[in-house]
Amino acid sequence: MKGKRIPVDGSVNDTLRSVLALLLKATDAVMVPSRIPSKESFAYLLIRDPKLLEAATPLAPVMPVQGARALQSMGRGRGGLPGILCVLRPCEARAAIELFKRNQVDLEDVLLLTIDCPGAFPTRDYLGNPEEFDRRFEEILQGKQDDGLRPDCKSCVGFSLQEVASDVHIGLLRGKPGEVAVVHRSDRGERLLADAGVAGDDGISDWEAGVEKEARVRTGARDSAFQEMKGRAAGVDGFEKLFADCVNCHNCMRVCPICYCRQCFFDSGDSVRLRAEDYFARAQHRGGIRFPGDMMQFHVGRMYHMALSCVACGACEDACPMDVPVSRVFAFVGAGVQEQFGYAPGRSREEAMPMTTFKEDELHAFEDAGGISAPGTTETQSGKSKDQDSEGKVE
Amino acid sequence: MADQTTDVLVIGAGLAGVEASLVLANAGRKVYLVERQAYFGGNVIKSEEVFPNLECATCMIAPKQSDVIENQNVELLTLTEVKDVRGEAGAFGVTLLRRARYVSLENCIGCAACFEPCPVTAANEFEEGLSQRKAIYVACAGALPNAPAIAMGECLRSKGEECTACRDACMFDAINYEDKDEEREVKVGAIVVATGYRLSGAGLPDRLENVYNAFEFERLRASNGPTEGEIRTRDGKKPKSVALIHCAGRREKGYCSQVCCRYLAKFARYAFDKLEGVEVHEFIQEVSVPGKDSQRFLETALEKGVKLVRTKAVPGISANGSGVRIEFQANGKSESDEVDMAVLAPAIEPGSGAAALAELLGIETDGFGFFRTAGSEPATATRPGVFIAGCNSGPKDMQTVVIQAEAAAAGVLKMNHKDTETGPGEETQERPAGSGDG
Amino acid sequence: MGKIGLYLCECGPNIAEAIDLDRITAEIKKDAKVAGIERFKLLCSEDGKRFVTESIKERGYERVVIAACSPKQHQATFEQVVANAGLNAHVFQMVNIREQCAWATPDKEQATSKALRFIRAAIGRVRYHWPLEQKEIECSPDTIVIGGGTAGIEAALRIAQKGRKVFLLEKDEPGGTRRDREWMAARVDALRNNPLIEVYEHCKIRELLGFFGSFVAHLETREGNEVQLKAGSVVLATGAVAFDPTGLAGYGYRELEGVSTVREFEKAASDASDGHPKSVAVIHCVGREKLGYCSGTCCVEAMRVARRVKEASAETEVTEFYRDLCLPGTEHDRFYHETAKTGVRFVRFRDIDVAREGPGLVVRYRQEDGSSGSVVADAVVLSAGVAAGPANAEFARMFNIPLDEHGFFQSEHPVLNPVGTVTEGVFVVGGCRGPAGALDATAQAGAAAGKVLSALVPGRRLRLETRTSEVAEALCVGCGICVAACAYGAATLNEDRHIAVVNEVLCRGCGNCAAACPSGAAQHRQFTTRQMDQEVTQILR
Amino acid sequence: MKRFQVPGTPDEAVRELLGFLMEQERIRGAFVLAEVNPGGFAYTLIADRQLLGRAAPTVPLMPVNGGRMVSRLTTLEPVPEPTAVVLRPCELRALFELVKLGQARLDNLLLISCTCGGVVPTRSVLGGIDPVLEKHRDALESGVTWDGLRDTCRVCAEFVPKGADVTVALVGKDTRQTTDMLAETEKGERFLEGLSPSSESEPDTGMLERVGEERAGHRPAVLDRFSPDALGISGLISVFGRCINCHACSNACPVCYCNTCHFESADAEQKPGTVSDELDQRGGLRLPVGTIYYHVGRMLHVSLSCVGCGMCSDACPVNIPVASIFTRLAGSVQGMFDYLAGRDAEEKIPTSTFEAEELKEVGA
Repeated sequence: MKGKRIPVDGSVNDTLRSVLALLLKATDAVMVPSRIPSKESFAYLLIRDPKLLEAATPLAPVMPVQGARALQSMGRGRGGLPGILCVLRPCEARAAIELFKRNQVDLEDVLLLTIDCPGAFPTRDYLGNPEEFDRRFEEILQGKQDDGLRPDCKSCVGFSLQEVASDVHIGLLRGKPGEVAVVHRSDRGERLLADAGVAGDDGISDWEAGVEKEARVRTGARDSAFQEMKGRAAGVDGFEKLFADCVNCHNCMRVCPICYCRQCFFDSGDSVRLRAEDYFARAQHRGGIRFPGDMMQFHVGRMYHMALSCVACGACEDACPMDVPVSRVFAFVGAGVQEQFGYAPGRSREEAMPMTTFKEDELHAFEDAGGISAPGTTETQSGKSKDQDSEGKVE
Repeated sequence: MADQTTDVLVIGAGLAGVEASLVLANAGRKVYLVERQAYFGGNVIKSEEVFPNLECATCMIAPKQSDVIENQNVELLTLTEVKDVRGEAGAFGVTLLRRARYVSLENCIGCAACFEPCPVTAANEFEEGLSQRKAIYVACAGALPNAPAIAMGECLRSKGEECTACRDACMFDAINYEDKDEEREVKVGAIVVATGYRLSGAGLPDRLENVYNAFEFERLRASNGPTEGEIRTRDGKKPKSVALIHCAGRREKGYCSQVCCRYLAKFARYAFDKLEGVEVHEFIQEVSVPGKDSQRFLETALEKGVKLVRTKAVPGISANGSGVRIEFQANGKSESDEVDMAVLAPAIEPGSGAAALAELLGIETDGFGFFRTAGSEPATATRPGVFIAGCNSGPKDMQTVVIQAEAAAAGVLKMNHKDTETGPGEETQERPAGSGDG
Repeated sequence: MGKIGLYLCECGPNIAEAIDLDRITAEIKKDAKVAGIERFKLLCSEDGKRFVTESIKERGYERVVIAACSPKQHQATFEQVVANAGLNAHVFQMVNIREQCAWATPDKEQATSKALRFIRAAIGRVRYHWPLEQKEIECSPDTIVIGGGTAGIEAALRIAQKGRKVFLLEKDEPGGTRRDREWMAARVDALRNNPLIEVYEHCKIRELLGFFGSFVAHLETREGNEVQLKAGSVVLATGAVAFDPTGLAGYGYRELEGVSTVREFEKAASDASDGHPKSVAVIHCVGREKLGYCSGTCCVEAMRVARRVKEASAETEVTEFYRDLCLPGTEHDRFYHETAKTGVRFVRFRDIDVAREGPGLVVRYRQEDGSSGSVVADAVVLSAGVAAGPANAEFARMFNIPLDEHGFFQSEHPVLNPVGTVTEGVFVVGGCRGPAGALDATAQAGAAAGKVLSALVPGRRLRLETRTSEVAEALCVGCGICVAACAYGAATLNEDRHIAVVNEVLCRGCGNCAAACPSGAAQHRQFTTRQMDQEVTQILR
Repeated sequence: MKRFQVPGTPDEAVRELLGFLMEQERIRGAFVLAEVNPGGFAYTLIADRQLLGRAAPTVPLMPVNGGRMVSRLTTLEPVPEPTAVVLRPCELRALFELVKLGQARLDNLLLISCTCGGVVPTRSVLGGIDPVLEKHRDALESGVTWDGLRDTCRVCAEFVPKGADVTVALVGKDTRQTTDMLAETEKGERFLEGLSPSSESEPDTGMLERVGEERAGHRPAVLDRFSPDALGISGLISVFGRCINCHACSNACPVCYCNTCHFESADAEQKPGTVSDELDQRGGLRLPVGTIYYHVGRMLHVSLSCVGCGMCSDACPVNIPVASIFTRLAGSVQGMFDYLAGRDAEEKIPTSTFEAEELKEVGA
């Protein structure tokens, strides 16, 4: 792979800001995370006036809003936007592409720029002490490990350009003083870099090797995270224990980029506005019922609706008031289901969602083997022989 | 021209008759659907699975049968035959003979309480004699209309005994021994002849212990059949080897019956599905599998392990203890094979009584006894106002039967419009056989 | 939510003896959810039906539950009975306590409790049944036929009649490749001077909009101006193409001089008046492996070529090479024996190879028993099968019809509806739905005519399926998953309002969209979430 | 007004009351906060007497506004059989507001409330509930408002319920041995008949006044910094600077009862064209679009019915003090119409009535 190497002068964000300034000349506007006036958090800014770029922090220590949701809030449907470059983390770009496939975001006039993602801190922790986490984030950018990152970020395998159909990607080469590698990934991306004078074909195999090494480390982390989650979430009672603290506020659905329904079915009249007589009948039948009563149905139902497109961005866990490990469960199930259909959310704009296609043999492996193998375990489902061990079954 | 009518008589309520009646009824025409058996559905409902999707035959045709029963425009007349036809296109006078059923179709709900007490048993023709039935009987489970008939010839009452076993068992007083045959006059504008086919005896050896013709093998495999779908020889054993004999009777009849290659491939799959580790030997001279689905259907059967033997002529068959011996010429040498069971694919010929019906209707038949179509019109008989559909005009697969039935209905619907410029089946020039693709 | 009347049918002995109807009556009375419980010996009998209609009117029931036999048996009967009592036919729910309880569960106690749960489920469900309106639309009786080959012409001639026009669209000239044959010329004349048929030659169809009963075709005529045609049904007769043996190993087509297809050979033969070839080889089943099917017509065509050569010059040596002889028609065996009698030699082959040998060609073959041989020939004629027309894919997109693995149009059901397609009102006839001889094409044209003449009767309005799906505009966010789930093209995206819309004419009420919609915006009118939730809740209580 | 002294702590007393009512067949169901799994509390509808042992009505937690849940139970029809509901004063007020808005039915309900010592933010029990219970019980008895409570609870002026059939005295009473229960209505008296010896004596309300004054003291710090002049437009924008437009606050709010909130409907959706117009005018635009528009719009919709229960702050993932802002606003708006949300189920909501002189101050 070829790309332009740019040495880092000042902080990594300074260099990225200068690259964005060049790119802004070749496009109409840039959407990039920026520090809010009160300095205590971050929000996405859509910038046309270059002066506003000063507040831009392409690599922010925290992800309060999922980038795909910010993009969606600019309005669905076509026309009106001359051309926007979106600076997104890889998981945000994947979510944007999944929304594009669901007609919720128009990528016709939008270019996706992804950056090697160092991970993010839990929003609530950051808000508690912004200065301290800013400092720790700078150290992370220098290559230091930090255990305070969000669980999903620590086991994130798609932190670079693996399986994401972005138009431009910026790789980070750590070390003193460190470098930044700007790579085009689509013809529109190539044209943009050329117009902005940022194109180049320096060799960046060292960066690629670094990404591969880090990916192997992260895969190990993810496999053990999934293994642990498989144990905790096993069976109905395991699942119930995991969601014991849930107060059913549906925040996780509110912040999830893939939950695009205008009104979630589990908030709709059909699911909630039932006759008192039926509520009473259920209470008499089981001795007593919770209010709101659909905790299990909501989480499993939401999982059923969106797991195939789950990009494991961790937004749901970040918004949960009761610290329920929502995103670790959803990422675990999502990976398993995606592996079953050989589908990777955000990998390509043309790859149709499994729900909308029918391939005759797509579930044979599942039917024959009588169950799903633990996702993340390296050997794929089809590789399994007939006499698969019982561990392969999730009750 | 005063007493013109647009009503239609359809003779034969098999797949062709049912399809033609529904298309005509849907167009608003009154249809008299006449069937000489006590049940309707013709030969189709004999088979368990049907080419090409291997759907269950009864489940496939059941919706059409219930459409016929519920359709206000169709009057289904079972146990009825055409006695006489007079007049011409637009104004035919037809005499129908309805034979007594002895069971009221209104009261009977098909609860089958009357079967068990009946003392008389006889071979069940529908099951090709493979199982027994009572004097009061339905052809098979699920046969429609859902009411039995009494074969009065076999009933003790016709031999002077005062037996009322079935009537006593009936809770709905549906059984009436005084029911009589009765003639009935109807006026119709057009006639569709859909009398179907039967398997010819030409070129077949005389009855042998474990040699079955196609219908018998279908009934063995039928889940509502005598063995509830299990393939067993007559002495109840599971055959370890089955021979499928193609073109039995083709030389004698002088034509290829076109569908046997496909249904024998289906039989091979029946054998592999129902008999663990069975050996299937298929004796062929020519393989005729026209149409886009047929070859793949045959290849799937071959993949299951059929041993294909190309012989010079139809092999000779003889009993070999409880099994069957097969002698044949292949690659210039004469050889022989022993199997537990043999299945023959006899030639297809017009249904019984076709010649008499042709005379009655004044329509021509071709050299093989099939009704002849006029010129290259697909479904028009040689007499104006008379149309034909199904295998009574030549062997064809079920898809072509339905197509011809719908074309026959089109012929009727176009015919009766007085002021059409283009008249009914105006003679199209004779077109040489096989004149290229469509 | 209306007074509910429950009817229990004894069905003679069938239900009364197997199920304790007294216990059921007592338990349901305790629930106190129904206004009345009526019991009758045989509800489907004439006086049974009269009893139901009268008692509904008398007691003023607004919802009806009938516990009897299978809906497959008497749903239509009881819908009529409920309608006769002045209620909308859809405020009634049938419960199968005969086949599913009385006949399936031998133990009376268990059968009774199962029947009780079924009846409670139906009562719970029927509270949410709303009257559904039986809609009808005006429909145009006219027909658009696309394709002027045998199938298209025959379909047009059979459909056109007073009160019913036919528009025949052909990209070149009607008659196709057999325009010169006089039987085809006669049919083209009949087509041209039929006042009810408008023929559009050299035209291209741009788009087809609308649905069964009111299609609109946008086409561009030869002169380039845009024409819109309105019709109730469409017959696709775009034909097929001869298989092109170019590049097929072992036949040397277009590589070796003297190797030609049947059509090329016949054209050359009719032009060249001098001299006759000394030896001709005709090869059957060309391209059958690649196509994956036997086209059913090329054997007879090959024999016709051989006979013509023999008749032209008796001493010419004619050899026909075949894998299998496909002679489906009743008179084809006789045609084969006569051809053999004229001296044509028939050789079965497994492998074959055509090569240059001096001035002429040699055909080397190996037979099934392994023996091999060769024949010298001045001309080699390839009788190839038929392949799907390349234009099928474009039409499939435009008409929303699936193609099969060979590229032919797929009929809605191979046996029950062979010329119909999943898009109601669009029919496929002739070569475009599969290899078909002229007789088959004519029969299929007749079949399409039968379906059109019976479905679109001039002046008769089209009754629509009542149990269809609908999309709640307030909830829909236009993600389009239901459009992908719909097999009948009934669900489409309204671009400017960015929501999905269900076309009630095309909708067959299969409920796929309701199942696929995550937010519940799409609902099937007779299987709403609320109805099914009630049914499941009551059954599991 | 009858006063019953029921032995045991308030939790035990309420369980005793509910068991007594069920046993006497006066109620067939009880809607009460209960321990659904170890350390996990949720509102439940209990029909089986054995499960009443799990009831924990006085645990200082409000995972969801109980009034909103009773409304969800009775939206389509009243409860089929007599049911006791145990709600805090602000939840009872929320229920009364929802009755006026056609979202709840009171028939067949026995309304049991309490003098409320406030609740803690739901997440503060994540580290274990016992230390919280400990601190809360001491504060209750000494009538002190401890800082672990929700902000809105620390400044709550309506901690004495209005319109309840039975009130359990929690605030300012030594409740280790016996708990005071006041049957405030004739219905209350009828239901509690025979529970325990009753007397006509007035409960001592001295403690309640002291608690009232102490809470009023916290108002300037908690509420008044959000008054219009203290905050101003730029202040309003910056306090919502962190908002991620997830609408969790409207989802948790008991008086946000719309099926599809206007701010999530198609009408409120941005059209791409408007975004590029914004860029033309201002060169930049914060995303997601429309957070302030949503908050101000919601203020417009709910300020008259807001009961200050604090659920919205609890639900906010970025710790914005939404409840304090809305309570401060509700206080001044309801004051304008001298109306108190949910004080009385029959009192009309000002927006649904018109009195000629009602907006004199603003008009003048």
